[in-house]
Formats: sequence, C-alpha cells, structure tokens
Amino acid sequence: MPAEGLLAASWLLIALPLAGAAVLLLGGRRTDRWGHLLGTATVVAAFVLAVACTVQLAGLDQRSADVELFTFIRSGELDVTAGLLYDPLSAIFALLITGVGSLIHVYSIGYMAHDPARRRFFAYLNLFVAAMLLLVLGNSFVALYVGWEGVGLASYLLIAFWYTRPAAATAAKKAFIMNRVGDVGLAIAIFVMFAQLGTTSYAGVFGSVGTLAGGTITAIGLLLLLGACGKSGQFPLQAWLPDAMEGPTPVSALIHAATMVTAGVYLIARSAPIYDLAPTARAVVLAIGAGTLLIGAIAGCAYDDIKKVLAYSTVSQIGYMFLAVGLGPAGYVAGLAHLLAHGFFKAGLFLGAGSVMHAMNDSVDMRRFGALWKKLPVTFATFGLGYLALIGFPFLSGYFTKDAIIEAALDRGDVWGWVLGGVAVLGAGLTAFYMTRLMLMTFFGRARWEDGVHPHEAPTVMTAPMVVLAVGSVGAGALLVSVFPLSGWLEPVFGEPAEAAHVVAPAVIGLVVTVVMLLGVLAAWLFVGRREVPVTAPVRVSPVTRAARNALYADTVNESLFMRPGQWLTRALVWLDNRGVDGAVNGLAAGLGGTSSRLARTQTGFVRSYAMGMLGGAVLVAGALLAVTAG
Amino acid sequence: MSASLYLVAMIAVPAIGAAAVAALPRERGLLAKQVTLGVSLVVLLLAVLATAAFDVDGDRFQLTTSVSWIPDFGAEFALGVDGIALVMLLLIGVLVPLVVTASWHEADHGPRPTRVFFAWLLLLEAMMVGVFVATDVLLFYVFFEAMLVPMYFLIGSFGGPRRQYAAVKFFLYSLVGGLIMLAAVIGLYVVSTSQLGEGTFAFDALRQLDIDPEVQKLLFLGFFVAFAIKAPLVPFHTWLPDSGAEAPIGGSVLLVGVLDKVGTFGFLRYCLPLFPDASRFFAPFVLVLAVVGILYAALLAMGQSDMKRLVSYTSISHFGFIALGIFAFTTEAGTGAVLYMVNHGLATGLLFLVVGMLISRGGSRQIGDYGGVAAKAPLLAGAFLVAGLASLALPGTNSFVSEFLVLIGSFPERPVFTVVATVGIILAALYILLMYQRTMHGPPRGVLLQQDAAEPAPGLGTGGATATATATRTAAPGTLRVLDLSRRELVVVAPLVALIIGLGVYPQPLLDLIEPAVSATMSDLGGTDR
Amino acid sequence: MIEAPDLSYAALAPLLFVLGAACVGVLVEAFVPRDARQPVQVALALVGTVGALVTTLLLSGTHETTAGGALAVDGPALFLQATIAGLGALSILLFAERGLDPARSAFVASAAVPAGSPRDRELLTATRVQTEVYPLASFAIGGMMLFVAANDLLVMFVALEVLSLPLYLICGLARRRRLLSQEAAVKYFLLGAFASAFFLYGLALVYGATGSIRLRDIREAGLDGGGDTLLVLGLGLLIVGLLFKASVAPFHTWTPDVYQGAPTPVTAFMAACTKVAAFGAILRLLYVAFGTAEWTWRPLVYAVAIVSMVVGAVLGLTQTDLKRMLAYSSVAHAGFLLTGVLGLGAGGEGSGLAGTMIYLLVYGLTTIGVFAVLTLVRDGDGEASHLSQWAGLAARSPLTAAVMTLFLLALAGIPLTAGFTGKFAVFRAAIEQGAWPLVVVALLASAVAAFFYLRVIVLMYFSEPVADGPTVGVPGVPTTVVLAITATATVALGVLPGAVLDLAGQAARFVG
Amino acid sequence: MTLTYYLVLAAILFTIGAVGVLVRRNAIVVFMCVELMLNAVNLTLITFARSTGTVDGQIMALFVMVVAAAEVVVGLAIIMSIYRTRRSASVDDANLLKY
Repeated sequence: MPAEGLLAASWLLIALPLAGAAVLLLGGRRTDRWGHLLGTATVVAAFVLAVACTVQLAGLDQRSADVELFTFIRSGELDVTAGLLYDPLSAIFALLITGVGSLIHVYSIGYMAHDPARRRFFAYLNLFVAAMLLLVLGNSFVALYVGWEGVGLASYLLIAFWYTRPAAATAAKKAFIMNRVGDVGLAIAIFVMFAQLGTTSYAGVFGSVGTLAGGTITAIGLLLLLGACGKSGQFPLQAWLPDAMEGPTPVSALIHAATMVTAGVYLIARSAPIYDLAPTARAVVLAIGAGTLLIGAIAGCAYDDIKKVLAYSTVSQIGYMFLAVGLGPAGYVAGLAHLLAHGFFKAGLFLGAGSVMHAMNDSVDMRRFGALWKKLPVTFATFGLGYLALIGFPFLSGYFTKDAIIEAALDRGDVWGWVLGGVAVLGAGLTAFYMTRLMLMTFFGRARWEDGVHPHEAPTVMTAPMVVLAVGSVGAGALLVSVFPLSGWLEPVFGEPAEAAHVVAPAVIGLVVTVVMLLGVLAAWLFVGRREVPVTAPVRVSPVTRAARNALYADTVNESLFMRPGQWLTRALVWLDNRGVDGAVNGLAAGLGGTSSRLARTQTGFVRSYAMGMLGGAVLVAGALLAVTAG
Repeated sequence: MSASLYLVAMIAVPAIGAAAVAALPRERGLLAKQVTLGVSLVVLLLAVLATAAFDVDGDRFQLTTSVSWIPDFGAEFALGVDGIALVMLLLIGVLVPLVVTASWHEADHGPRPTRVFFAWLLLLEAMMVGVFVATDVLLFYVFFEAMLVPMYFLIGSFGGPRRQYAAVKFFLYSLVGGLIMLAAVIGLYVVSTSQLGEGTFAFDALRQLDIDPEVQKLLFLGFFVAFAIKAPLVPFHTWLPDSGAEAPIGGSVLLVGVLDKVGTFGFLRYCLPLFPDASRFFAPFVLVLAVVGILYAALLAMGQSDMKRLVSYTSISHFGFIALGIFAFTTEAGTGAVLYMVNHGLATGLLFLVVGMLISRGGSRQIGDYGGVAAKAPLLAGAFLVAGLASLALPGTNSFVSEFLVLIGSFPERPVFTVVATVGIILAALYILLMYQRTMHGPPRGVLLQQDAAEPAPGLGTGGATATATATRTAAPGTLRVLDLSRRELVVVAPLVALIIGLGVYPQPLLDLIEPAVSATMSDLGGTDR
Repeated sequence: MIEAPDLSYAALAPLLFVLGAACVGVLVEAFVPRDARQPVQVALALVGTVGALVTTLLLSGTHETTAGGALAVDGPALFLQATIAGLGALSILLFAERGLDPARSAFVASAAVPAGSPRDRELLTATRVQTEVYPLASFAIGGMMLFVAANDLLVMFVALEVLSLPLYLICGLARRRRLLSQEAAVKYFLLGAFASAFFLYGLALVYGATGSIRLRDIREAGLDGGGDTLLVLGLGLLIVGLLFKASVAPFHTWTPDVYQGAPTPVTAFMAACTKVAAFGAILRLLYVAFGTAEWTWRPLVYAVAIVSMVVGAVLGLTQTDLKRMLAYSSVAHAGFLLTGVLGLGAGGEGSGLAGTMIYLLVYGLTTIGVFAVLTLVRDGDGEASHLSQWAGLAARSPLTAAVMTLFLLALAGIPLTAGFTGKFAVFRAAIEQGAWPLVVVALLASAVAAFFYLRVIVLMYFSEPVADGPTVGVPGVPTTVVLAITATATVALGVLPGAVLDLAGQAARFVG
Repeated sequence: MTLTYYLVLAAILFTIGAVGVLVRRNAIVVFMCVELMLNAVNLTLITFARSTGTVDGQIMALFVMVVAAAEVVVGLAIIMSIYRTRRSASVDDANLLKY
C-alpha cells in the first residue's frame, strides 16, 4: 500500500547521508574542520528517522509501505520506477545499518582523528550508508542492483583509503572485481526476469514468478546466488574479503562485518518467493553456506593477523546465515536473527581490534601482542563480551541465534538435516577454537610487544560505541529470539512460522553445542594458552596448517585459473592485433608498394620496348574482339 | 529566426566562424580562441533551441528544410532531425565548447599558427552537424566524407610523434569505407530510378522502396562496411588506436565522442530502415562481430601501456555494446544504444580529457611513468575516477542506464549474445581499475620523481600543459610538482561530471526524445516482413 | 564528276577561329619583328581559342552534319569543343607566363641549338623568347576540336595528325633540362607515329569491310551477329590508336616519360586537352559507328578500364617525381573515364555520354590547375618537381599549399570538389548498366590513388621544411588568372554542379 | 584474279614495318619502318577501292601520303635536334626518362 506520514519521507534515509557525502566531497578543504561531525550527524539523523519509520510501520495493520519516487528508466516494455519498499525486512536492515553505522561514525571520529584525509573518509562512509540503504529499501531488483554496485564502489574507495599502500590499492581492486563477477549473475537474473515476466519490481516478480517453468526459476535462483556469493564473500568468491582488511578498521567493522557482506543474505531472504519454488537452487545455497562455514573457520584458525582472523570468522558466520536462509521458511528468521546479532558482536570485535591496533601502533600481528588485558581494560571487557557472544556462550546472543539455525537444520528431519546440523556444530567448535586462540594471543600470556610500543586505552569517543555494541552483543540474541521475537515481526514477509516438530529438543542441542564449544576453547588453551607463543610463526608445520594459512589456496586457485591465463591471453591478443589484424592491413599496403616498384621496372625507358608493349596490346585487343565476336 | 533555420544555422555558423578564424592574422591567436569558443557556444544554444522546438509526439523528422541542390542527380539540400539526430546535436553542442576550452593552449607552442587549429575545429563541428542532420543520402555522404578532411589535418598537424602515419591511416581507412558506401549509394539511387521513375536520394522516399533481397544484401554490405569502419567494429578497428593516440586531445575527444558515432548512427538511420531484409539476414554476423569486439577490445585494452591507446580500445569495446543494442532489433535495446552513443561521448570524452590533462603534466602517455598521482592532484584523480566509473557503467553514472538498457533489451531476443556481452562488464572494471590503480594509487612513481620529465612531448600539450611544465622546472629538484586541476580545467571537467551523474540518475528526458525515432526505425524493420 | 560538298560555315566557325588564328600566327612569325611577337602571338592565340569557345556556346543546340556528313556539329561535339577551347585558352595563358622563369619563358630560345653547347648556355640566360609555340598550340587545339567533331574516319585520322604533330614538336621545346625534353619528343613522336599507323590500318580494314568510312554507314553496314572479321579487326586497331592518345594502359607507356620531359605548361596542355579530344573520338566511334554492336567492344573496354585503373593507381604509389606521378594518375583517370564510356545503354540511352563529358571537363580543369601550381615551385634548375623538395611547403607558402591541396583532393574525388561530381557521374552511368563490379574496382583503385595524392599533402603540411628548399615564385598575371579560374571552377563544380550537369545532359545526343 | 594477294602482301609489309620498329635502333630507320607501315596501309586502301569500286580509297591514299610527308618533316626535325645534342641517332641511347 502507498506510504503516508513519515514513511512517505523514508527516501530521506538515503538522501541524508548522500547529501552529507556530496557536501564533504564537493566542499573540499573548507569542510575539513566540521566535516566528520556533519557526516556523523546525517547518519544519526537517518537512524532516528529509521526508528520513527519502523514504529509507524509497526502501527500499520498491513505492515508494508511503497514509496514511488520518479520514473527511472522507461522505454518500450521496460518501466523501472525509482521507489522504496519499507517493510519489516527492510526495516530491520535499515535499523542495523543506521544504528551500527552511527556508532561506527562516532568511533571513527576518534580513530581517524589524526588522519589528514578524515573528511574524505567520512564522505565515503556516508556514501556507503546511502548506497546500502538504497540496496535494502529499493522496491525493485534494479534499485537493489544500483545500491548493490553502489556499496561495491564505497567498499572499493574505503579499502583503498590508504591508496599509497600498494597492498590496499590491490585489495580494493580485487574486491571490486570479484564483486563484479557476482554482479554479472545478478544482472543476468534481472534480464531473465524482464524477459520472462516483463517486470523487475519485487511486487511484479514475486506476484507472477509462479507462472514460470521450474528450470527458469532455478536459473534465476542460481544467478541471484552468484551475486550473493560475490557480495557476501561466500565460496567460491570468498577470497577478497580477508584482503579487504587493508581498509581502516571502522570500515572492516561496518562494511566487511556488520552490513555490506550480509547483503547476500538479504538478497536471498528477499527473494524467498523465488527460492520457495526452486528447491535445487536452495540446495545449492545450503551447500555453499555449509562449505564456506567450514572454509572460513579452518582458515581462521591459522592466521596471526588479528583482522584476518576476524575476517575469516565473518566469512564463516555468513556461511551460517546462508545455511539458515537455505533452509527455507524454517531458517529465514534464524538466519536474519544471527545476522543482526552478528552485526553487533562482530562490529564490536572489529572496533575492539581497532582499539588494540590503535594501542599497538597499527600492528596487526597477534604474535607481537599479549598481556593487553590490564593495559586496555575497556577494550578487553567489550572485546571479551563480543568474543563470548560469538562463540555462543550460553545465553549471550550467539548462543540463541546459532542454536536456532542448528535446530532449523536438524528439523529438516532427513539425513541432510543431520549432516548440516553436524557441520554447524563442528563449525561452532572451530569458532570457539580460533576465537579463543585470538583472545589468548592478544590479551593474555606474556607481553611480546615490539620496542617503543606503549599500549594505552582509546579515548572515550572510541570506547563508548564499543560499550554499546558489547551490550548489544550480550542482549541481542535473547531479545530477538525470545523477548521480542523476530519471527512475529517478519511474519508479513515470510508468513506464519511453521511450528515444526523438533527432531531434537532445543535444550539438548544447546547442551551439545555448549560442550563442543567448550572443547574448542580447551583445545585452544592446550595449543596456545599453555605454552609460549613464538614471536615469529613456526615454519615447519603440518600440511593442514599450511593449507589453512593459505586459506585453502583460494588465491592460488584464482591466480592459476584466471589471472595468469588472462594475462597470457591478453599478451597473445595484443600480439595478434598488432601483428595479425593491423599487420594484415600494413602488409597489404607494403605489398602494393612492392608491386608498384616491381611493375615500374617494366617502364624501362627504351622506346622499342614500349613499342613492343603496344604491339602486344594491339594483338591482345584484336584477339579479344575476335574471340568475343566469334564466340 | 524560424525553427526550421536552426539546423541550417548550426552548419553555417561554425563554417563561417572557421573561415573568419582562418582569416585572422597570425599573431591574434587569443582572439581566434575567443571567437571559436563564442561560436561553439552559439551552436550549443542553437542545439538547445532546436530541442525546445522539437515536438516529441510530432512527425519523424522535424525542423526540416529542403532546397533543390543537384537536380540532375535528384539530390536535395534537405535537413531535418529525429530524436536520435537531435541528441547527437546536443552532444556536439556540449562537447565542442569544452574541447575548445581544454585545448586552449594546445597550439600555442607548435610550429603551426594557433588559428589554424581552431579553424579546423570549427569546420569539423560544421561537418559533424551536417552529417547528423542530412536527410538526403547524397548530402549525408558528402558530409560523411568531407568530415575526414578537418580531422585529418587536426591529427596530422597537431598530433603526436607518429601523427603522419596515424593521419594517413585514418583518412585511407575511412575513405575506403566511404567509397564502398558510395557504390551502394549510387546503387540505391539507381534502384530508386527504376522504381520511382526518377532517381532520388530523399531518405523518406528511399524508405518506401521495396528492394529485392539479393540487391538489398549488396547495398547493405556497402553501407555496413563504411559504418563498421567508422564505428569501428572489430576487425575494422586498427586505425582507431593509432588515431586516438596520436590525435591532439581535443581531436581524440571529438573523434571517439562524435565522429565514430556516425557509424552506429548510420546503422540505425540507414542500414536498418533501408535494407530491412538484409539487416535481418546479416544480424547474426554483426552480433558476432559486436560481441567478439566487446571482449577482444577489452582484453586488448588491458594489455596497453599507452593511456590514450587504452582508452581507444575501451571505446572499441563500447561500440560493441552499441552495435549489439542496434542489431538486437528491440525498441529497448535500440533506445539504449542511442543513449549509449550520447553517454559514451560524455564519459569517454571526460576520460580522454582527464588523461590528456595528466599527460600534459607528465609529458608521457605511458602508464608506467605515473603513480600515486592522487596524492598530489586529488581533483584530477577524482575526475579520473568519475570518468573511469562512468566508462565501466557503474550505476549512478549515465553509462549504466544505457548499458543496462542495451543488455536487458537484447536479452529477450538474443540471450546468448547478451550473456557473453555481460561478461564484458567484468573486463571493463579490470581495465579501468588497473589503469586507475597504476597511475593514481601507490607511492609516487615515474614522472613524479624526476622533474625534467615535465617537458610535454610535442603535440601532447593539453590545457595547462606548458604552464605546468614551466612551473615544474622551477620546482624543487628531485620532486615534480604535479599541479592539481587549474581553474580552466575545472571549467572543462565540472559540466561533464555533472552531466554524467545527472543523466545517471534521471535519464528519462533523453529517453523520451530518443524512443519515438527508434520505435519508428524498428517498425520500418518489422513492417516489411508481412 | 564530284560536286563540291555543302559547307555550313556557321557550324564550322569554332574551327575556323582557331585554325585561322594558327595560320595568321605563322605569318606573324614570319613578318612581325621579334620583340613584338610575344604579345601579338599570345593575343592572337587567345582570340582564336576564346573566340572558338564563345562561338561553340553560341552554336549550342545545333544538331546537324556538314561538309557532306564528314563533320558532326552536335551536342557532344560542341560541348567537347568548348571544353577543349577553354582548356586550350588556359594552357596558352600558362605558355605566356613570363614572371616565373628568370629567363622570362619556359620555352627554349632556339630549339636548333644543341643542348649544352656554349651557344645554348648563353641563350639560357638571354631573355629572348621563342614564340612558335603559340601557332603550334593553336594548330593542335584546332586538330583536337576537329577530332571530336569528326564524323568520318578519314577526317578523324587527319585531325589526329593535326593535333599530334604540333604536340610532338612543343614537347621538345623546354628551356631547361633540354635533354629530357628532346628525349620526350622523340619517344612521343615515334610511338605516336606507330600508333597512328595502327589507327590507319584499322581505318583501311573498316573501309574494306563496309565500303565506307562514314560512321553512320559503318553502323548501318553494322556487325550483324556473326561478326565480320575484317570489321572487327578494324575496330580493334582503331581503338588501339585512340587508346594510345587517351593514354590508357597498356598503351600508356609513353605517358610518364613524356609528361615528365615536356615543359610543364605543355604537359598541362597535353594532359588536359589531348585526353578530352581522345575520349571525344572514342565516344563518337564507339557510340555512333559501333553503338548498335556494343556487345562486341563492351568486354574489351571493361577489361582495359580495369587494367588502366589498376596500373595507374599502383604505379603511381612509388613515384618520386610529381609530374611522373601525375602522369600515372592520368592513366588511372583514363580508366575511370572508360567506366563512364561503358554507361551506354540500349539504343543510346544511359547517362554514360553526359557523365564522361562532365568528367572530362572536371579532370581537365583540375589537371591544368595542378600543373600550374607545379610551375610555381622552382629551384635553381627550373621546376622543383621532386617530391622531397615539397616537404613543409605549407609553412613557406600557405596559399600555394592550400590550392595544391584543393586540386589533389579533387583528383582524389573527395566530395565538395569537382572531382567528386565527375566520379559520381561516371560511376552512376556504369552502375545503371549493371557494371557495379567494375565500379567497385574503380573505387578501390581510387582509394589506392588517394594515397599518393595524400602523400603530397602530408609532405606539404605535416613534414618539417627542408633546408635550401625550393622557392615559391610569385606568379605573373597569366598564371594567376589560370589558378583563379581553375580553383574556382573546382570548388563551384563540386558544390553546385547543377548548371553544368544540366548542360551536359542536354548536350548528350550524337547526330547521325 | 583475286585481290586477297594484295591484302596479304599489305599485311606482310605492315608486319615487317612493325617488327622493324621493334628491332632497329637507329631512329631514322625506325621512322622509315613506320613509313613502311603507312604505305602498307595505302596498298590496302587501293585494293579495297578496287574491290568496292569506289574512289574513296584512292583519295584516302593521297591523304595518307600528304600526312606522311608532314610526319617526315616533323619527325626528322625532332630527330635532328636530338642527334645534334647526343651525336647519336640510336633510340636506345635516349633513356634518361624511365620507371
């Protein structure tokens, strides 16, 4: 139904940060002094507005509001209207984005205080928030695509924020390219929708998708999934996410942990009506989710770079979410709940990591940390809570959301249910292991600091957001699952949550998971906590470790499969174009020239040879004429 | 002035202006520049007026003028615009003043007088307008060929080190195409003679002809080759990298931004309506060329070390998209293709201009001679980025709309080709970001470290080139002070950036102009098979 | 008893003008004191040619035969006579130029003096000028005008000789580089005589086959399907003779040498006027005498046209001497003209005749213009005709370069120049007769030819000037006039050719 | 008795002349060969005049003689002038102009 009241103004959600970005980018140095404040203000304002809108939405009897803005592209059959859809699903994302966004803006004020280009940083952040909001609020796949690539750009700009570092520049490029690969899938999916249904709006597509052949729907589903994998760093497109850590830490927290990378989950959840009709596609989602879950967890165990560990953890956690939404109606809510919870604690963890780096002169090598708990009490506390939430410590948020996913998996009731559930539980164990390892190496043990490092707690402007997020990490899960059930809120989107007969009682699952988690912690303590952590990574290690350190050779594969052949192909083509295509032309010219000078030799300058030529010509002419007339 | 005279004026004003500028005494270089700028602005104004006078729901051709020209050939001096031609006029109107501003110091230090450069520029503008507004095929052909001469002299007299080779190559390639087209033009005339009693070149009359399919194929090929060379489609493309690289920046912009569009414009205006059966027959082959071109040229672009060559190759790739859109035979794709022509003019125009500004500072076209420029010249980098993003068709920039329309419009008809073409957007991201990263990102490199390198290579001086060079020579040894955009350069860049983003967000007005003409073309195409 | 043939003097007026002027010119040589000769001769020759031009225009519309049917005074004849007279007048003006050469003339003071002898060297610097060229040229022009009007093979032969003999002579009259000039004369003469022998033999055979030499009678006796060997052989030999004059490959071999060796104004004269005359005769012979039997010669002309275009275009590519390059270009253009000749439709319809005539006019004007420019660029030893000497000319003399560029573009057939109009006309005629493959070849050939025209432009504009390059002389009144007229015409015929096309269209009907 | 013999003879003469042009070096002789060709034509003309019973052929023969005479005048003049300069009448010596 068309929106009125505040909802009608929900486009401001996007406009505000966008305006902020515009002002900061065009304003130039003039805005250096107050730019960061403006940037933060716009996002906070957006958050307030989002809250208000959501409240109003809650008030509506039929919880969904369309905002028609203007005609974007109309030509022939195609008619794309720029419009927003404010419904429960987009609402929670709007809240997450603006909420966490605000906190991270605040944090960045402190974190980037000494960076000369802070203004640019806030401009990009605002740009990101705007694009991300467009992504989740858009009312058609085209709008989503626009936001989709918009966040890609923002992420590119922010990863490459310190562009004088080649690593950063390369990582940014890598991220953009691998995202583009996914985008191609998304784009083609949209083409198919238009070709088959003549529309690209959610309403139109979901309304008539049922009329399509199963194969087509599956194709759409898989193509969308490709897009989702690109954006969310899922297998086989996961390799860019860890590199993205080259960006400033607040970026990692906001974009590469809390919001952007979860866009894939949003896409699949949003496209529920399509996946409901495409079991094959959904199965693939499950497979990818489960696989990535393990890949991420395993890789996370081996790295010494604190941000990389967190990054792989993110990959793995998003794997959980994919697994959840891959389960269908049973899993959507669980997946989204985990998404929100993850948004809180992972953001918190990253901010914590940022504060640690802040204290350690921007070092990320955990082998040079240790014993920081007394130097950085606040960070330690908030980080710790986030840690506990992540590994699913009972009654913290991760505990509820992750268990819900495992439940949903098992509730399939078939053998695959058990397999997936098992994977999920195993993942929980690994998570516990690598996170504990991280905790131990960072905050406990002996101080292995480089010389001249004097750890000190971050300023309040940074710690405050961490505290808030820590609180969220603790509370979110309970809040979303039991106190204020997300399932009810999302009912208009996913319909009545089917009360499945539990295969295994939730309590049992909780117990099992907790045990496995504790085993993981124990293992970590045995491997890391008990003995001295060497300052340099040991070289002679098991192939498993080596594989894990190389993230299961994802990059190697990409390079040897795409990059190198691509470079060879390019070189070959350049040669072909110059020698072959252009050469043919120049060769023709040269040939003519040669012929010319050779023919010119016949022009000997001797009268008698000229006469000879004429006589010959005359004979030929006469002969030709006779031949023509005779024949 | 009556509306129908706008078009005549758009040809006459720059032509007269060219003569006037050429007549100026050698030392009045500044005056020549001012006159040129003024004239080009007048043309822009006329283009806007013409647009205002154009009735979207009106006849196919409007603002028409027609004077008997060569009665014996049945040729008329007939002008008129449809939506397609109109948007191209707008593009010309916008680009030329910016090019003039950007080339302000282009000819200051060469051996040849400044006025010559600007006179050729204006003459070129007149010819470009003519080629788009002609509604008489012979007149079109005349402009089509005559257009070569000014560009030939711009490249040859003011171009880079290999300008002679490039100029001749450009001229001969286009001439060969043009001559083959001439055969087809005459053939068309002969057919019209036999069918209508007396020969004519009037487009509207020729559109009514019912030509035997076999003949159609021959005539189609005649036109097609000419346009495919102009556009250019692989494998007729090898002249463009040379010309694009050797031409002075202003020349490159107009060459790729407008001149080459004549090719794709020709497909749409002449090949499809005049030879519908042949068009349908050859469509698969053309589409193969188009799609192959998209990928092939994109890969080649990645392999270039010379920025201007790289940009030229990206254009070849883009022309593949345009051709795809035209030969998919759907209104959406066709409209997208036309919009693509405009957007590509703006985006690649900006890209060329910015690259030129960079070259004018570094005095080298080699990517390897640059690095970390963003740190020294953020505005330049920003403009570069916008141009780059536009040419990789990022949503929010104008190119996205057109590329999206082309692809989504082609998909229902030609899914396979479209899917392959879509892969091209990955490559687009690659070649743009590779160039951007190598030149703008990373630590300062190449010319930023050695200061003598600031000497602009002959013919490469764009904009503040020489000014910068002198500034750098006085700069502290060891470090080259790369100045950020000068005020004049900002004036050049700002409007283009604004248009790129504006048209990216709200393209509908242009689409409304374009669509009627395109759907008319498509109906010409479809109208004949029943 | 043979009664005297009827003579319509009015219809013959153009011829009488020129030939009369020529005869008077001879007397002038004999009786007027040397110092006064030059102006008198020039005036006389101009009166003759311009008078002829005017009278032809006055006669326009006439459509009759006279002198007992030996002469045709019809549209084509008058149009081409006018063209020849006009171009002739321009050439005379070029002859009369005295401002460029320090020795006041392009022609040798005394042809009898051996080249390089002391006497010759002292004469070289003397300002004494020779004026035989004017009557000689007038005779040649008269011969050409007779050639295109000849309605009878014998008259055609006589005309051929009348136009050739004076040309042989004036080719050898160069003031500088006399050895080359004389060599050119000898070659031209020997080969020309050789060729006219063929023509004559052909005449005899046709006479034997048909018992008449009147073109009309030949047509009526015509080739009835089977093909009369004598007649066919005769036709072949006649064509050979004419193709030689039109310098069509493979009978072009003399062209480069003679063009290069002859004094530049003479080259201009030959290139422009002889071409017109020769094609006038070819058209008349093929259209009138063999028009009904075009199936016999069409394949031949088709082939010869291709050979000529290709040979001309390809050989032109590597020439380093401008005059020689232009000679090959003229061979190529002969080929283009033949495509027009092929535009003869069934029953004399078709725009081939008109097209060819237009092309001749256009080509003549452009050629004279281009050679006129050539006479301006000089070094110590006469014209600087070597390509390399033209490098960077635009910097030294923008106007000269601009005019040269205009003519070159016209020769290349770029639109908005006269060259395009001509090309369009002939190609249209050919395609109307379904000869489109030939036209495609022609277009490709002209693309190749365009390369060597472009090369000159590249040299003039894009190359840096050479040290001790040639000087660009300041043309006197005559050359200036020529350049002005030709340049204007080249542009006018390119932009608004309507009127002239119309004229040619109306004129394009043979009598008899 | 048939006229063909005369025509054949004329043809033979013509050929001899043509070949002579090709094989002889001396400009004068070459020129004489051309004259021979012309006279072969004359013979042909006369023969045909006889066969067709018209006088045209004979008249033409006279014309040809006149023209030939004129040609001789011009030709010898040219050949003389170059002979004076080069002290040689060999046509092969005159090949400065080539290619």
